[in-house]
Amino acid sequence: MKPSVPAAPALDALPAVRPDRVPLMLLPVLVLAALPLTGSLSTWVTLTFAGLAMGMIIFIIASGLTLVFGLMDVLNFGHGVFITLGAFLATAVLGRMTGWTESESLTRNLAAVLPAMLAAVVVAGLVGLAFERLIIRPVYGQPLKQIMITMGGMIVGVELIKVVWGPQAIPLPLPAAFRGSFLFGEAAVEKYRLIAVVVGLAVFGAMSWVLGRTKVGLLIRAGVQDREMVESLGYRIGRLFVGVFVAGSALAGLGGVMWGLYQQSVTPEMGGQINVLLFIVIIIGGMGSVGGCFIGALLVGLISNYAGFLAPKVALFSNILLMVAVLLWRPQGLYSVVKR
Amino acid sequence: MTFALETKELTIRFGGHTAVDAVSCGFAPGSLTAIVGPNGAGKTTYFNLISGQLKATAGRVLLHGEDISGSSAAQRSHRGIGRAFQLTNLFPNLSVLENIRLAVQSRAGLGLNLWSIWNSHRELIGRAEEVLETVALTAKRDMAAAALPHGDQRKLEVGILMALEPDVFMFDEPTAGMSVDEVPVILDLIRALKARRDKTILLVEHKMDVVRELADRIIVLHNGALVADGDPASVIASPIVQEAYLGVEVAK
Amino acid sequence: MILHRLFSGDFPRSRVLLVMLLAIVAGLVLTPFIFPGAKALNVAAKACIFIVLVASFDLLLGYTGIVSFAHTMFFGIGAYGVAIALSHFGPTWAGVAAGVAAALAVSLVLSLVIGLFSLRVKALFYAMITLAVATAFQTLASQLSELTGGEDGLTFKVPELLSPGFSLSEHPFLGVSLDGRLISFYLLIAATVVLFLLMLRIVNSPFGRVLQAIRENEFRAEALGYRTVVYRTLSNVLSAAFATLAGALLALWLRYNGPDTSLSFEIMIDILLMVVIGGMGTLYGSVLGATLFILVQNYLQDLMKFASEGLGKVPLLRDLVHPDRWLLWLGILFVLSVYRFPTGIVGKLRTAARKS
Amino acid sequence: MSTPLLKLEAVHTHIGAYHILHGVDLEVAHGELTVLLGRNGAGKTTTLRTIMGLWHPSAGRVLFDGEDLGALGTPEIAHRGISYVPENMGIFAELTVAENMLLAARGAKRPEDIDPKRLEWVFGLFPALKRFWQHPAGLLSGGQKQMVAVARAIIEPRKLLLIDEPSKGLAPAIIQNMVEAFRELKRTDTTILLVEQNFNFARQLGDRVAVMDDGRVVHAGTMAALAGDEGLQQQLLGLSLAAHQ
Repeated sequence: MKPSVPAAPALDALPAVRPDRVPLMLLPVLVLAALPLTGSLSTWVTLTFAGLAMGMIIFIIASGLTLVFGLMDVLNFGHGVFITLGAFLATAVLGRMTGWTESESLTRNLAAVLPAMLAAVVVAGLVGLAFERLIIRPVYGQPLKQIMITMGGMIVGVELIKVVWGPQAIPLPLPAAFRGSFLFGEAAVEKYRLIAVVVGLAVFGAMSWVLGRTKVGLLIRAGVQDREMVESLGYRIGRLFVGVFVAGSALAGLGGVMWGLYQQSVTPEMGGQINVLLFIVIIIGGMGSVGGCFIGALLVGLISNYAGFLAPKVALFSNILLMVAVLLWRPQGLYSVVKR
Repeated sequence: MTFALETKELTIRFGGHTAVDAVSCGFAPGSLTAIVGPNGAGKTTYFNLISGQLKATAGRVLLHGEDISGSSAAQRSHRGIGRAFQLTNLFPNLSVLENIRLAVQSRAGLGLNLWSIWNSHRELIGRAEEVLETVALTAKRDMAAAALPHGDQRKLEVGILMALEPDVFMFDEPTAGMSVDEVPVILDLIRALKARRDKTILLVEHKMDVVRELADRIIVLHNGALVADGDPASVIASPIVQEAYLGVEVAK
Repeated sequence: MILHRLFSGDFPRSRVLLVMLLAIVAGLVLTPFIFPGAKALNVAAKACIFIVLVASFDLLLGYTGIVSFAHTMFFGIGAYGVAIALSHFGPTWAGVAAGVAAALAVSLVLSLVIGLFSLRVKALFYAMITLAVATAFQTLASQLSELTGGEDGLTFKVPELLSPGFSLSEHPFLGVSLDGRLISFYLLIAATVVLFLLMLRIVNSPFGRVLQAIRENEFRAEALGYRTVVYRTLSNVLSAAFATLAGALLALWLRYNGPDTSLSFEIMIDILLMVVIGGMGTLYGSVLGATLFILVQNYLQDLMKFASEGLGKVPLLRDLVHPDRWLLWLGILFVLSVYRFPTGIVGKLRTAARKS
Repeated sequence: MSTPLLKLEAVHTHIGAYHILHGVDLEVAHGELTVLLGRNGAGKTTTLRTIMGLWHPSAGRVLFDGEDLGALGTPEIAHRGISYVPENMGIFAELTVAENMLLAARGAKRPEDIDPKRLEWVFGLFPALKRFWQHPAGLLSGGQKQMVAVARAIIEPRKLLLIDEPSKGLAPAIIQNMVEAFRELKRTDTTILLVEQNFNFARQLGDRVAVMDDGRVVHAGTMAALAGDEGLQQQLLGLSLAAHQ
């Protein structure tokens, strides 16, 4: 009898690698489409920068959340508490250094802000370590319990923040040299927004480097696809996951400092409020995709600002509308993460 | 003759892989057909296409001559296709009786009744108790399904199928993993069912002595395609079966 | 036999639980006579409303295994329905009926849309989507200020029978004046009992049994011939309807509604805590959970104040037992519940009763 | 037989509520290729996963070089010198072939760090790998993926290889390539435990054979004995219908 299996395929019949760049194109398309709508070039520049700055901060906060989900199928509904923690730590550090923050010298300002960021990153990271151990580890693989327990973790976390800093809002003024705007022709771009864009790009760059060029990054990308195989190759995925969780919490802490300075005031509830925004961003990006998260965050930031100028009432719902539109187009989000 | 169940050119592809490849086969009312083939031949996938857990890429499924290709798994269940699963698939924290009772309730079409009290339907419970008796699980009626030993879980799986009273029974390796002394209970049930000659039975089974004893007819699947079909004696004579089971002869 | 029909054959099945439930019912019913004062009456009324709300959430979470964060949205719709109708049409019973009917219709459509759109996806995704939708709805409610009164909310008059000015008799009965508040309170109790028993019936109906089967093994339920999307959506709709009715009761009792009273995310968190601590999938858990929570919320603070003052000199400890930090302790209890006793207080009591 | 490299003693494994292995006894000797045969659901894959620590035995012992692996985690077991090719091959589809290989080379930080001699040897076994070195592994054909999976398991010398059905779904030409590769591998004195359904494939490679059914090993012996005894084959491999002719 003839073999019923087909002959071996020709070895060089391999499809070319074609990365999906369509979602990436959304950004320039959106930015350009907004130009005629806003009416003036200077307004457009201002709004675009505001949107990019907001998007970058959201990205810093959301990247850890989406990565943790991609790696471990754990969605931390309590992620927001690390944002709040970072922001309150900033008030504590900067509040003690008013002499330096009120100085006109950029060096002195930075000497105050950098320790605040460092404190936020370190403490949020450490709390993340405890959070993973106490809250998340016992409920791996049980989505229902995970949702509830991380929510519970957030309640306790927020209450503890209230114990330390009190329940009321605390002002977080920008250091003197960060205030005001640069003028590009007629367009005014707030200095702090420029800083936010730079920090955001730096985080994105660092993250891309770690994920794309280092062995740890390789392990993370492999772990997102097949956890068991990574373990079978001899790597402790549990440790890797803790590392990613801690890094994600630390980034949320950093994002909290940035967000607090952006809002110039912090409240214990801020984390919970941003949570919704974060979920929208990672749903848009495709759960688990860092690149998608980056694009999603910038889209959300830009659209919020354009819509806020063009149709303030619509702006309140622009994120939801964006999410619905993206999901109708790509039900898995911009970049779906393939799992075995 | 109208077949009780018939598949026409039934095909499913996953990516580039054709798991079931244009299988056309009719099953006569009252017959017992064994489906054999090696691991990965597509037997369970073929079952999934018939019972509606998977949607075919191409081809049709006919039940009593009527096209049911577009129906969901739930609708096919209502129309009389009953399926027992290869891997035991129960409601783990519900009691043994409740597992069966839910099947009886589905059969009675009472699922959307919001107003009556479930245990006021004595007839459903009675029927469930009867089924428990036939699969020899009466003594364990109040245990949680997950707490049963493996063999009893297999019996419960078959019991759920009995309770649905389908026209077409599909058994996917009903005796897998059962200890030797438990196997006869299941085989007796299938034997009794066959003796009634009013139900159509499809059986995937690896134990060839079981197949030889029970089947009216054997079909062989290999790499998703139907490669042999006939009464046990002629299929047995076919060299294709040897090949299917031992693998493609490779040059030495 | 009557009891069997009334309780749909689903009894507490634990003597301790039975005693606790009887105590709660007696306590609530007799509140006006044994705990004088407006605060006690308010607390009891709130407990009743939350029993209905939490039970309706349990229908979804405990029985069907769906985590939704949009439950307070339906609660809010009910409250706004009554509030908007009564402020526009004046304090008439027809207004109440119109408000409730409109609210139910809105809830029906919304829950149907959310259900059909997203119940096919994973639990996590559903939780996230409902959270986003609920947030958007909250924003919408405060933006449509001409209709909803915005952040300030709506204060309105209720039909005369229910208003404080109404008096049934000039003579107080057992020292309690028979005014509209008292009538409102007992109507509220009656509504709570009816709605609770109705839900108890639903979860013990053949339909309710299918919901539990879906929670256990959705794939198998579908293979048995139950179209799970239909059941899950129906469960979503029913749960939303009962939450809407609870919202209507809230508005009638408070004669006020605003975003913080019925829509806020804090309430969502509260009912999540109540249902888990009380016991998911038991319905009786909602009675225990809601009552306990409301009592803690309103009275534990006094106790904590006392402790806090006693610890005046110990800084951190003093802050931990500060009266405003009661949620901290319930949060910890919640986290422990999810780990240690996922069936909550009711589950614990029933297990204990079975063993003895 | 000298002390076996791997020895399973009455191993029971539960997956959730399900009791899958009912006391597996198995020995794999140094330097030999042992084939694990048996029908679908007999417990072959579960046996490999239990050795690898992906499931934990509920009773019995898994001895490797005299050490009980029972309580160890999968990464620790891998570090003892065992590599594993699962049934689904465990290819990281979105990573390149080079990155897939790099992950298996524990000491290497970049693909260039992989021992070039060893790499050339592997390329010699599977030339397709060299050609598609920089391509995402997900784009390869099934046979090529299987080559990556096997290559990954041997890119560093290991004491024991566990391989689950490498011939599954492969074209005869590719299977032949696999047979050659395994023969070459045997010359390097690597111990291999191979799960197979394809008896003709297994027959060409196996020194020893164990047949499983219902979660137990029901037959163990040399491949030569089984290959020479058609009656035994039919009895063990579910072909007893053929005996009826």
